[in-house]
Amino acid sequence: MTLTDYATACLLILGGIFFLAGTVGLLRFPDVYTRLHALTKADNVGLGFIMAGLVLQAESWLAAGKLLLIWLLVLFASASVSYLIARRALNKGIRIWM
Amino acid sequence: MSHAFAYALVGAGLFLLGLYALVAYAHLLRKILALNIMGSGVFLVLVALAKRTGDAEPDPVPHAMVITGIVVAVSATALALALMLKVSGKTGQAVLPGRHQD
Amino acid sequence: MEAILANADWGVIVILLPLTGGIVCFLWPAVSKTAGLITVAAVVLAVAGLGRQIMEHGAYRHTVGGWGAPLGIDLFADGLSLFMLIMTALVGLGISCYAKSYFNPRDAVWFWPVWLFLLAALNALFLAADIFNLYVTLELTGLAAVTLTALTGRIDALSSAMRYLLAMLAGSLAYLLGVALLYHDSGSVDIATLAQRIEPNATVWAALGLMSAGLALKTALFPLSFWLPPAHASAPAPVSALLSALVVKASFYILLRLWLELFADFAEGVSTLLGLLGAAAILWGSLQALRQTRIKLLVAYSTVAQIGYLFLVYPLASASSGLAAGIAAYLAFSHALAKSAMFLAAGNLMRFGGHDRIADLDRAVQRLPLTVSAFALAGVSIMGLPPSGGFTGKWLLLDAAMSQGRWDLAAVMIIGGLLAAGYIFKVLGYAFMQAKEPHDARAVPAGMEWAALLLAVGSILLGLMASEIFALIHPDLVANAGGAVERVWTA
Amino acid sequence: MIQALYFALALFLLLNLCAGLWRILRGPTTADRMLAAQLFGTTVVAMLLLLAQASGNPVLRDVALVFALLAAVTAVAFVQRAWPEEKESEHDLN
Amino acid sequence: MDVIVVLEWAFDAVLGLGLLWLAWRTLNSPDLFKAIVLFISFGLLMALAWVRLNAPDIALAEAAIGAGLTGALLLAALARLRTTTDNTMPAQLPAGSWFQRGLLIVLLSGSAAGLGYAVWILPSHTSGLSMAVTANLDVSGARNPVTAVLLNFRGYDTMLEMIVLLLAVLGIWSLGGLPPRPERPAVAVLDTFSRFLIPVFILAAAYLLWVGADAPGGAFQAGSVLGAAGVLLLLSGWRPGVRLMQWPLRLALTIGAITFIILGVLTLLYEQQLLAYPVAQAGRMIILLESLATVSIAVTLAILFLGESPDPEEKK
Repeated sequence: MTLTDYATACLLILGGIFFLAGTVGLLRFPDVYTRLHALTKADNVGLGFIMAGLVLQAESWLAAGKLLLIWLLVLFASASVSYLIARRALNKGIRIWM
Repeated sequence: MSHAFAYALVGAGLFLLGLYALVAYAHLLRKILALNIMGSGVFLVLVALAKRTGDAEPDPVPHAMVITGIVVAVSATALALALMLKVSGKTGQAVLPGRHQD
Repeated sequence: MEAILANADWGVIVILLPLTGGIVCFLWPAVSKTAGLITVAAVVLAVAGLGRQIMEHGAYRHTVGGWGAPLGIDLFADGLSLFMLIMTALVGLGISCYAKSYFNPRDAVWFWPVWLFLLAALNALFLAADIFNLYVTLELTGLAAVTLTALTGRIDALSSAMRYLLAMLAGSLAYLLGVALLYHDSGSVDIATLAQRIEPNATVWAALGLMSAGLALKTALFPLSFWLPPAHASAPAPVSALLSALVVKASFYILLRLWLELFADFAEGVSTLLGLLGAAAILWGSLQALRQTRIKLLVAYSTVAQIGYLFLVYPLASASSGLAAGIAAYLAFSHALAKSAMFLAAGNLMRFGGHDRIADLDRAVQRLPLTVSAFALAGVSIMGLPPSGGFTGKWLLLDAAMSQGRWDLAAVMIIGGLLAAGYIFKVLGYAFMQAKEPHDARAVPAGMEWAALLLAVGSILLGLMASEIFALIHPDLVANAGGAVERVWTA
Repeated sequence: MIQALYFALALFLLLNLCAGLWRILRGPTTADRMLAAQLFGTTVVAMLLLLAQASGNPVLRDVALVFALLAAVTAVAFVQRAWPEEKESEHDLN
Repeated sequence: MDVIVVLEWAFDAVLGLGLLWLAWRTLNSPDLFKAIVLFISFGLLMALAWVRLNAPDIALAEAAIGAGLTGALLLAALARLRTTTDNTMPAQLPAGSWFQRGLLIVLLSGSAAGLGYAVWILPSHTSGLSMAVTANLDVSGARNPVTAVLLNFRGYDTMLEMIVLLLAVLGIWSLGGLPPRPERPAVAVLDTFSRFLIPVFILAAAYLLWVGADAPGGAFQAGSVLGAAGVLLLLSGWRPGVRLMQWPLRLALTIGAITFIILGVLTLLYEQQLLAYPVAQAGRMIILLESLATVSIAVTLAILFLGESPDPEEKK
């Protein structure tokens, strides 16, 4: 278990924790908007940590680049989709939890 | 090796689950979902049993069959959905008329 | 020129021609009617060419892609498939001539490409020697048939097309699961290779059960025939003729082919069950037909009954499966000719009276002599009166039943014939009488009447020329249990 | 050892996904159900990358790429097409 | 390391049970929208199952079609369904009496036992046709065995599949006008989102098509990804110009099938066998077939999502 393996292990576990946080947030939060927040948190940071861990293990620059591209795509997609859902939810009258 | 048999049994289970729902429920959208699940079950059986080649590469022939099967299934689903919309457009209900009398 | 014609690869041409025709009709809607007719005529000639080759050199085998049986796909045509190809071509030609003047321009644009793809699918199905390829052609036939059924856009057509599509997809998936089990049991999907490697174990029994159930559902065998009458009755007349005469026979042909080459020697239980269901279909279908008040529903239930006759072949085939296949093919051909003539005649009567209620046909005999005589001639063949093709087929079946001492099946056949006479004469009776409120007659194009009459005369001629036709489906030409055929000629 | 961690994490994410299913079942508003489906898309991308590393098969990264691309299409279809017109029923506003 | 074996077994167990449980919940959940979302999640788990069964080609196809298209199709259909049906009929109404359903359950569990036993007694180690495929792989013109089987060994099946796709489009167009679609004003973010993402889709599809000869990928996967791009375009309000909708669209729909037929006729004339590619040009022919098939599949899947016939004259 070299140094990079340890680093990868830590990053992966951190990513896992954030995914757990996202799911717990999804289950526990009271209304759509807060769940949206929890969900994007899981996407961006959780996946980001897992990506960082795997980039260390990647066998070539091409693979590392592909991992980064995947992460950017997920970031871009989840940001736009959360905005769209929130906007539609708001003008459909789902009240914000006070 | 028995991974293959586990997934094959899951596939057979999906096929029978879908068959039950296809016959038991009246709503057309549910029947279409049931057909999709039956299709996934059959494809799972095909591919799972192709993995009985030990650690060598699995048998590519069922894989080719399943790829064409997936594309055919989605086009049949699209036709079924269009037909369902026409039926519900004309009769006001997404259910096969006369299904309940007989 | 003669040499090129002699050894041209007719089997492949019979499939590619309607495919190209269908694509041309789709790309060029304006020219679809003429292109459709030319293609169907060309297919008839191609089938004739294939027929001549098979008669001279024996069974036809074409290895697609040059890879050979287990890896690649083979096209194979013996006497049985040639017989079915001739049936499809001739009945298809008659129906195409009828459809030329039946459809309004907006429906014709969709009818012709889909009908040509259906013709290509049927030809590919009768030539296929690979069970997964049979699944693909079944799917193609089913989708085309459903599209044609829903062509009129009326409520009953749409809902029966929906029920037909669901039944068709479920049947195909059951068949595909059977293919999966057979492939994973013996490592090949080619029928000839399977025939050598199969030995009766639980997997093959499960596959046999699944495939028979799926194909019985698609052939509308009695308990699974809930979808056929509404679909065949509500479709436009030429389409219901196509469905009853050809599409239903396709899945029957596959079941016969599989039973003939793979499951014949260890499937006694299944054959008695199929025979039982066939007998029940004859009785139930004929009784239902008697109760109908609309011609098209009556003729559709008559299809359910006549399919029962086809399934009687299984229990009686213990003597020699080659002969049994010949009888089944002959019965299928005579039913195809007679039933398509009936549906076309029913279409004429609907065009003439604006409805197809049997009670008020209103002197149809005086005003539509050709159509009613076509219906009558077709009725003769359905009832099985000499000299029609139906009579010869049923007589051979009756003879086989009596020689094997199956008095129960013989009795069912005779009762079926009487009931058939019942519902045919019911329609003909009303055709002579005057309806309660007489209505003016709308003109029926001559081409449509002559198409119906020619098909009906064909079913009678089939009976008269029985001996030459049987030379085609001679036992030594039909692939028997071992998958071997005495005279094989590899293209 | 690191191989075991990949599989352990993949299993953990799969259990995460199953837990998220509960939100689909209970989710009062249709938006909640769609959210859960969106989270599953990302979780599957993460699992695919872990399995790619665990089984040493780089092709799974292409699968993850396609998933990342397509996760949004279903959600957009939901937003643009499938959101029912009528006001969300009363129990949605908890 | 037996830890890995245990973890793999745990993963497969959770995945298998998850699939069965999701399928059961999808089929009898009272609310149809919940059923569709559960079905979309079922598609995601199926993609994982394909990955576990070492079938990356199918995982790609399932990802592109399951995540991209089937979900969007079902959601669009549900939206249109709501505009036509008065939801008096509860979606949960089973057909037939409880006795019939009880009989059905008994029958199905019996056949489940039979089917399970039939699968269980299959030989545990067999290679099926993989030996024959690897033996002929270098002659087939493609190094990826699945592409070789799809385009060369069983190319005839694929030709008929292209016709099946064409028939589905013909079926939908012949049905004529579908009930009106709830049209939403396009959102600014959605425009920038799709405008940025479409080039990435096209790039990914080109990559999948090119890599298909040697690694998992190929016509069906690339076509599905492009089809999903088309769906995204249609969702963000883009409609093809009317002039484009006449014969150019029909040509695009049939280009795949036409190439198959032309190649079939050529090989029939020169090699005496249908679709028997000469070894030298086999690779080039497969690439040609794949790229044109990708175009047809993509346009077909997008048109399937669009629904009604784009031709201006409407059916009754």
